[in-house]
Formats: sequence, structure tokens, C-alpha cells
Amino acid sequence: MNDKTFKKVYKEAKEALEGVLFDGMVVMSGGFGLCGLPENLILALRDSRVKNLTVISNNAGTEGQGLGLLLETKQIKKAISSYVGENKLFEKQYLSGEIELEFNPQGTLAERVRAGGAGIPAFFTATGVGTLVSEDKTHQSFKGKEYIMETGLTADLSIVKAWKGDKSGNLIYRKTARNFNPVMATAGKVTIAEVEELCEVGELDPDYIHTPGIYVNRILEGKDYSKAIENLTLSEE
Amino acid sequence: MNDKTFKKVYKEAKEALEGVLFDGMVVMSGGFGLCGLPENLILALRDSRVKNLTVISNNAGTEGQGLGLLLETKQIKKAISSYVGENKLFEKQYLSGEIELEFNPQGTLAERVRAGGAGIPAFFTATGVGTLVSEDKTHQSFKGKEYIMETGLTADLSIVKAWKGDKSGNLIYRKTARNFNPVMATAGKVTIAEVEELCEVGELDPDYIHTPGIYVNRILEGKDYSKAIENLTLSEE
Amino acid sequence: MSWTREKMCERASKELEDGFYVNLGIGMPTLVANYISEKNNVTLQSENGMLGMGPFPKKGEEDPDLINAGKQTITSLPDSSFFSSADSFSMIRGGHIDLSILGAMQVSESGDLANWMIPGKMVKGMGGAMDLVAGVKKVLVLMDHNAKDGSPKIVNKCSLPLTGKEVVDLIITNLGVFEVDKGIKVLEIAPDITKQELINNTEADLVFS
Amino acid sequence: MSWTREKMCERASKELEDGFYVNLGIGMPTLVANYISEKNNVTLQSENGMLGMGPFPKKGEEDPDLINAGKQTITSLPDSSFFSSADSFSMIRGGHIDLSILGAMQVSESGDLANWMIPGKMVKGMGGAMDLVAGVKKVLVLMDHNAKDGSPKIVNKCSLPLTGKEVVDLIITNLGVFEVDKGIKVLEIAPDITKQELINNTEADLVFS
Repeated sequence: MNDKTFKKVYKEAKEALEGVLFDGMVVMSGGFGLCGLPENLILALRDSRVKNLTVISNNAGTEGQGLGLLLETKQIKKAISSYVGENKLFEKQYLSGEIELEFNPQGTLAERVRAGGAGIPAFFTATGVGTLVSEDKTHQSFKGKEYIMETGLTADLSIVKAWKGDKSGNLIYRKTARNFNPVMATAGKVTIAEVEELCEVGELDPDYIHTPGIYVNRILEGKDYSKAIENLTLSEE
Repeated sequence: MNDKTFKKVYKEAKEALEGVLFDGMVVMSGGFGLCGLPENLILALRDSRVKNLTVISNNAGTEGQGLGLLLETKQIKKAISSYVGENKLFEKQYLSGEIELEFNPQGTLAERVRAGGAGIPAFFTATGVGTLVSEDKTHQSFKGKEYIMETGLTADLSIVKAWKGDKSGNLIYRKTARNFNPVMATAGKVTIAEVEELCEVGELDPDYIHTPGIYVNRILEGKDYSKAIENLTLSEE
Repeated sequence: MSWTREKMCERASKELEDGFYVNLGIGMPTLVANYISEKNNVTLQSENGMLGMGPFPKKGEEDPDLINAGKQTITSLPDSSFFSSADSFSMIRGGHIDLSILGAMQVSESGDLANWMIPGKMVKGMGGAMDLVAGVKKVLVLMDHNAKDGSPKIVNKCSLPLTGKEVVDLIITNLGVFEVDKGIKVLEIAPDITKQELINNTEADLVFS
Repeated sequence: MSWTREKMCERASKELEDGFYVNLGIGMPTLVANYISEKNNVTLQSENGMLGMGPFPKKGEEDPDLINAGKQTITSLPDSSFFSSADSFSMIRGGHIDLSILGAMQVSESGDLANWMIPGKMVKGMGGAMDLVAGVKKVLVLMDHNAKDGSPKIVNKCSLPLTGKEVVDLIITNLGVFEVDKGIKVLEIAPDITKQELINNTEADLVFS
């Protein structure tokens, strides 16, 4: 989507989602566990009541957190993830057949998203060869080693969370909150970014931009980040 | 290569090349035109007189600059590049059959190198479909569009140039001197980096590392950078 | 009266819509940048790894680490970002650039483009041209209507090796503006150029509306 | 006397050579980090996007933006770097990590590994395990020699769905150390464990040297 008006900045997550949602759409959401989640946009997505979503995200959130919120409202039809542990509601909906699940190895998922954003329809990987993941997939040998073909993934909408962003859409992530966000930003027909700090154009150093503004159609400064810690682990001393 | 001694820092380019060179090897060199070239390492490569090199680099340098230096000494057997204009010596050696040339579209070259470093033996791209580049290549259609298969590239040695680097091998590039350097750093069995400023570990911000130290086997602080400008263009006022 | 190069560039600049991300090829296309008004937020990409390309530097302000794909010294802008060649061509291949303006030796009526190689002459390489025409959303060719020897450059079928197949969307020459869409549609004709003159200088069939 | 978990982790830590880049799986493998001496420069990778993983934080110093692949709060080190999931798995898939230590449900005599799924039970997903075993140079399995029900975990053929085929190089259990190389070679035996006990607790044929 090219936003002809070049007005990328939105005040509220709800407003930022206007005009891009439709039932049955494919949504990518950045984040690893509860780290680097687009919290405001997930809430707004829940409140929109858009349904039959296919959600591409490494995890499915926990109960009451992250994409877990969209499970409560039964907005998710299918999840493409690498790991959905720690979520009883997901388990229940999956076992009852309410939700469809496609597991991808985490690196394959990341690369499929990267490929989707980079105009690469398919690539070969050794990951998953000889496992359930390779069933029905094209096998090919290169230099005597076996690989399977995986396809690129794109989404109707990508929602990502960054640390800082400027009004032209340039993004910088913080520590391991980066995770899937940069690749997902490249693979959405529309990409909406929420940031902890919205900066003026020129405040970010061009050498250290993680996501160039071209990938971000809409941007907003998020609020009330819970930044929950899933597994607080402290050193003993 | 895992450098068991974990002594990554070398004083001189010549010393950094010790033990890794052999005739007929494949060498990747970062740089775009004369921008971001590993100048010290190219000089040391010339002085080593290693021969029959296959060189993977976007350009072939100009006369007396960059990889042009290795043309003078006839060390290059084959070049894999996207553009070799502005080099009469290359032209002469090519027309006389002394040097073999494989043209790759620039984006395909960059992606082949990225794939090589990322363990992806092959990928599909629309670039070059219906052109000479697609001859003898596997064609496959995805969602009604035609693509060709391109393979990953690796090298026995990658030489790259960064702006700053720390003693654990973390690298940061400056402006458009980044170009092919980061992907080539990932695709060498051995990667040697030269930097303008060698820093202590801890001086670089972990959020802004362009090449993580894992990719760099050896590092040195370069000297006497010529940083030639190929095409000085000034605004008129 | 056929259009001057300046006029052609100015006409091409009209295709740069507000908010567009644009890649300008080496040569005449680079000059289109002079006609981008500050009002419409057009961002220039340079395939060697930069988004938000600024004007050429003033004397003494040139930076050898800051060049465009034509290896010319340039400047950055407040919204600039730098990235690797792989990331740059992911942007291009992935269809994120709205418009690419390139020169051409030949364009066929089906939109095939030839602009990188003349058999028998030394080949310099395709650089990023094949990636650009295959990946960018809209490809605009900016060229003289005829070759130096007077032969037509808008042809039935390219005789030169292709850069891309069915890739060109719009052609701007010194004689007119042409849309490639199941044939060559004439959108505009330069002043005082007759339909017959256009037809005489074009090998491909022209569709007048 | 079979080895304790501490002893197993300590033994596993001996496989971490100077200068190694290592990925430690969730659970017992994570504990191996406690046995890395500062002298040998071992760098830990966390597949969610970090190289140079430090110890767990002190109370009050935890950072929700800084977690490992097990979602545990961690710290960074002076040589740390952060990167995206795609870049992280390029590192893994591309063979740049020297060693991965993972837990297992079953390992076969040909090095097949099963550690992600029990049919009939809720499947949580493979996370990054399939990528790690397919990409990392050397794969070390750290596990109890027998399952809770006493059944052997080193088997002729895995009955559980595989994580990877022919991927395991070394197995460390509470009973011994085993190399997978055309069969299961016994490298070390825990104190007071007899060859016969090892054989009784192992389905796969063991090769004693």
C-alpha cells in the first residue's frame, strides 16, 4: 500500500487500523513470547472484532496477554507459529477444532517471512528434512545434501512494535524485543508500527535504522505498555 | 573456521592473511565501486601472489584501484560480478580470454551471497526471467508468475571493510560503504575484516552492531585509506 | 517540436506521486530528481544501500563513504537510512519501490526492455537493472525516441538481449508519452509532432485514443 | 553410581572449546552455562536474537526487553549484539554456531533425534529445535539415560516424531558419554556403572572401545 497522503502518523491504535481490516485477513504480529509485542495494536484488533483471522506469529501469547486476547474473543481461525505452549485457552480451542494450527520451525518461519518481504516465493532449507515438517514438500539435493522447499509468507497486515520511530516510519528496536518485528515489517501489504517513543524526522541516526521507513505505512506512539515478563529468572547472589 | 585461540586481532593485513591462502581459492570482497573496499587486504592479497582466484565482488575495481590491483598481477582467473565498467585492463584480459566472467544481476548477487551465509542452497527470484541470465536455470511458477532458481554462494575467504570494529569482531559500517560487506562477512569460510577504528570490546552499542562478531575470524585496523572517489559530483551553487 | 531533455525529465517527474519511493537509473533518469518539489514527499532509493537520497554535495562536503548507484557523491537527508546491498534488493525485489525510471536501448510493444548489452561490444554488466525492472511496481522508461542512427527504439520485438520481459509500464521520449498495455498507447504527443511523424519513427503499432 | 545433573552439566561444559559459539537449549542444557570458565572465550547465542548472553539479572535489574529463548530474563555482556529472528536463524542455519546442547526424548543409533512431540498429547511446537539440529556444526544431547518409566532413550529407531534425522554427534547421560558415529560408541562410563548395566538400559547396540 502506498499511502498517497504520506500522513503516516496516527494518534490511536484504533484509528491506525481504520480501513485496513476485513474478516478472513492474514495478520502478522511481531514479538517473541511477550517480548516486543505490539500491545496497543493487538488490543485495538481485539476491539475491532474483525474475525476469522489467520495469524502469523512465533507464539500465540499467554492467557490474557498478547495474541491470547484474540483467542478469548475467538477471532483467530488459524495460527502459523513455532511454539504455542503456556496457553491453555489455545489448547482448548485447538482440541475442540475451533482453531487451525500450522507449526513451522522457528527459523523457517522467520525466513519465510523474510522471503515474503523480499520477493522470494520459495527457498530451500535443511531444517525439517526427515521430519513431519517435510511431508508433502518438494525435496531437492544440493551438493549431496537433502533440502526441502519452503515458500515465502506475506500478510494483509503486519503489526510491529519498535522502541523508537520517526514520523517518516524509520524504526529502531531495543535488545531482544527486536525478534520477528523487522522481518514482519517487510512482509505486510500494510504495515503498522507502534513505538514507545515517536521522534521527529532527523532524530535517528541513518546508520542505525533497523527498519527503513519505506516498510511502515502507519505509525503511532503506543501507551500503557505492560511489558510483562513471562519467566522472571534472577541470579542467586 | 573456528579460531581456537580466539585471538582475532592482527596487526597487519599480511599477517591476517597467513595460513588461509591457496591458489585457486574463491575470495569474496566487499565494496561497491571504490566505496567500502578492504584496501589493506586487497593490497596484501596482491603481495601474496596467490593465483587463479575466483573473485566474487560487485565490481572489478578501476585501474590501479580495488580489485584492479589483482588484474595487473593476473591473479584473477574468474570474476563473478554485476558490473565491470570503467576498467580497460579487465576488458583487455576478458577479450583475450585470460579472465572468465560471470555476470549476476546485482540483487541476485547480493541474495546469493546472503543465502550462502544463511545455509540456503537455492532460492527463486523473478529477476532475470526471460533474459540471458535465465538460460539453463530451473524455472518454476508460483501463483501464476514465473521465477528462476538461483543458488547460494560461499567463499574460502571473505575480505570486508568496516568503519568500526571491536576486538571480538563486532562491526559497524558507515553510510553507503556498508553495501556488500555485511553479507559477504557471513559467507566466507574464513572472514577477515579491516576497520578504520579498532575498539575495545564494550565500546560498540549491542543494538547497533551490523555484523556480529561470530562472522569475523580475524580483524585488523587498516591504514592509509585512499578512499578514492570514482565520480565526484557537486551541486552547482 | 520535440521535447528537450529538460522537458522530458519534467514530464517524468509528474509520475512521482506524493509519498512515492522512487529509484532513478543512471544517466538522464538521475536528472528527474531536479524536478521533485519539496511539497510532495518523494523519497529516492539508491540500490547500493540508501533510502532518502539528497542532492549532490557542495564543494568540500563530498564524502567518499556516501555515493549513489552511479558512484556519484551525494548527500543524506534527515529521513535517510543506510542498509546492505542484500537489504536494498530485498526492498526492490519485494515490490516496495513504487517507481523506477530507467533509460533504454529498446522497448517492445509487450513491454520487454533491452538496456544492458549490445552483442559484439564489450559488456559492462547489468548492475541492478534486471532486479529493478523485475521488482519495482511501475517501470518508466525515459529515452530518446530514436537511436542515434535514427532507427526506432519502440519496436515489435527487441533485437537486443533483454533486461526484463513484459516489465515496462510507461515510456517517455522526446516525441511523446506512451503507455504499455496490450500494445503501445499514445497518451501525449510533443508539440508540433504529427501522428504520422510518430508512426514513422516507431516500429511498434501505436494505438491513438 | 550414575552422574548427577550437576556432573552431567559439568561434563557437557568440557565440550565447549575455547572460542566456541554455543547455543544452549531450554531446561538442563541452560545449566551448562554455570560451568563455563571465564578463561575460555565461549560466547552463548540465544536464538531469539542475541549473541553474547550474560547471566541472569540481579533482582531489580531485570529488563522485559532482554530475554533468552526460554523467555527467561537475562543480561548482556560487553561483546553482545542483538539481531532479528531472521538474522539469528541465518546464523544457525548457515552453520556458524559451533555447538548446540539440547535435551531429548529419544536418540537413535543413527543420530536421529526426537524431542518435540508425543503423539496424542498436546503439541506445543518445535520452536527453534529443528533449525538448531539441522544447522549447528555439532549437536550434543544432554538427557537422562532412561525415561521416567525406565524405558531406554537411546534406541534403534525413534518411535516418536523426529526433530532431525542423523543430527546428533554426542550424547551425555547420567550413565555415560556416547559418540554417534556409525553406531553408538561408548566414550565414558559413570563411576560404578558396569558395561552390562549400560547395555541393559540401552536399546541400541553399544560399541565399547
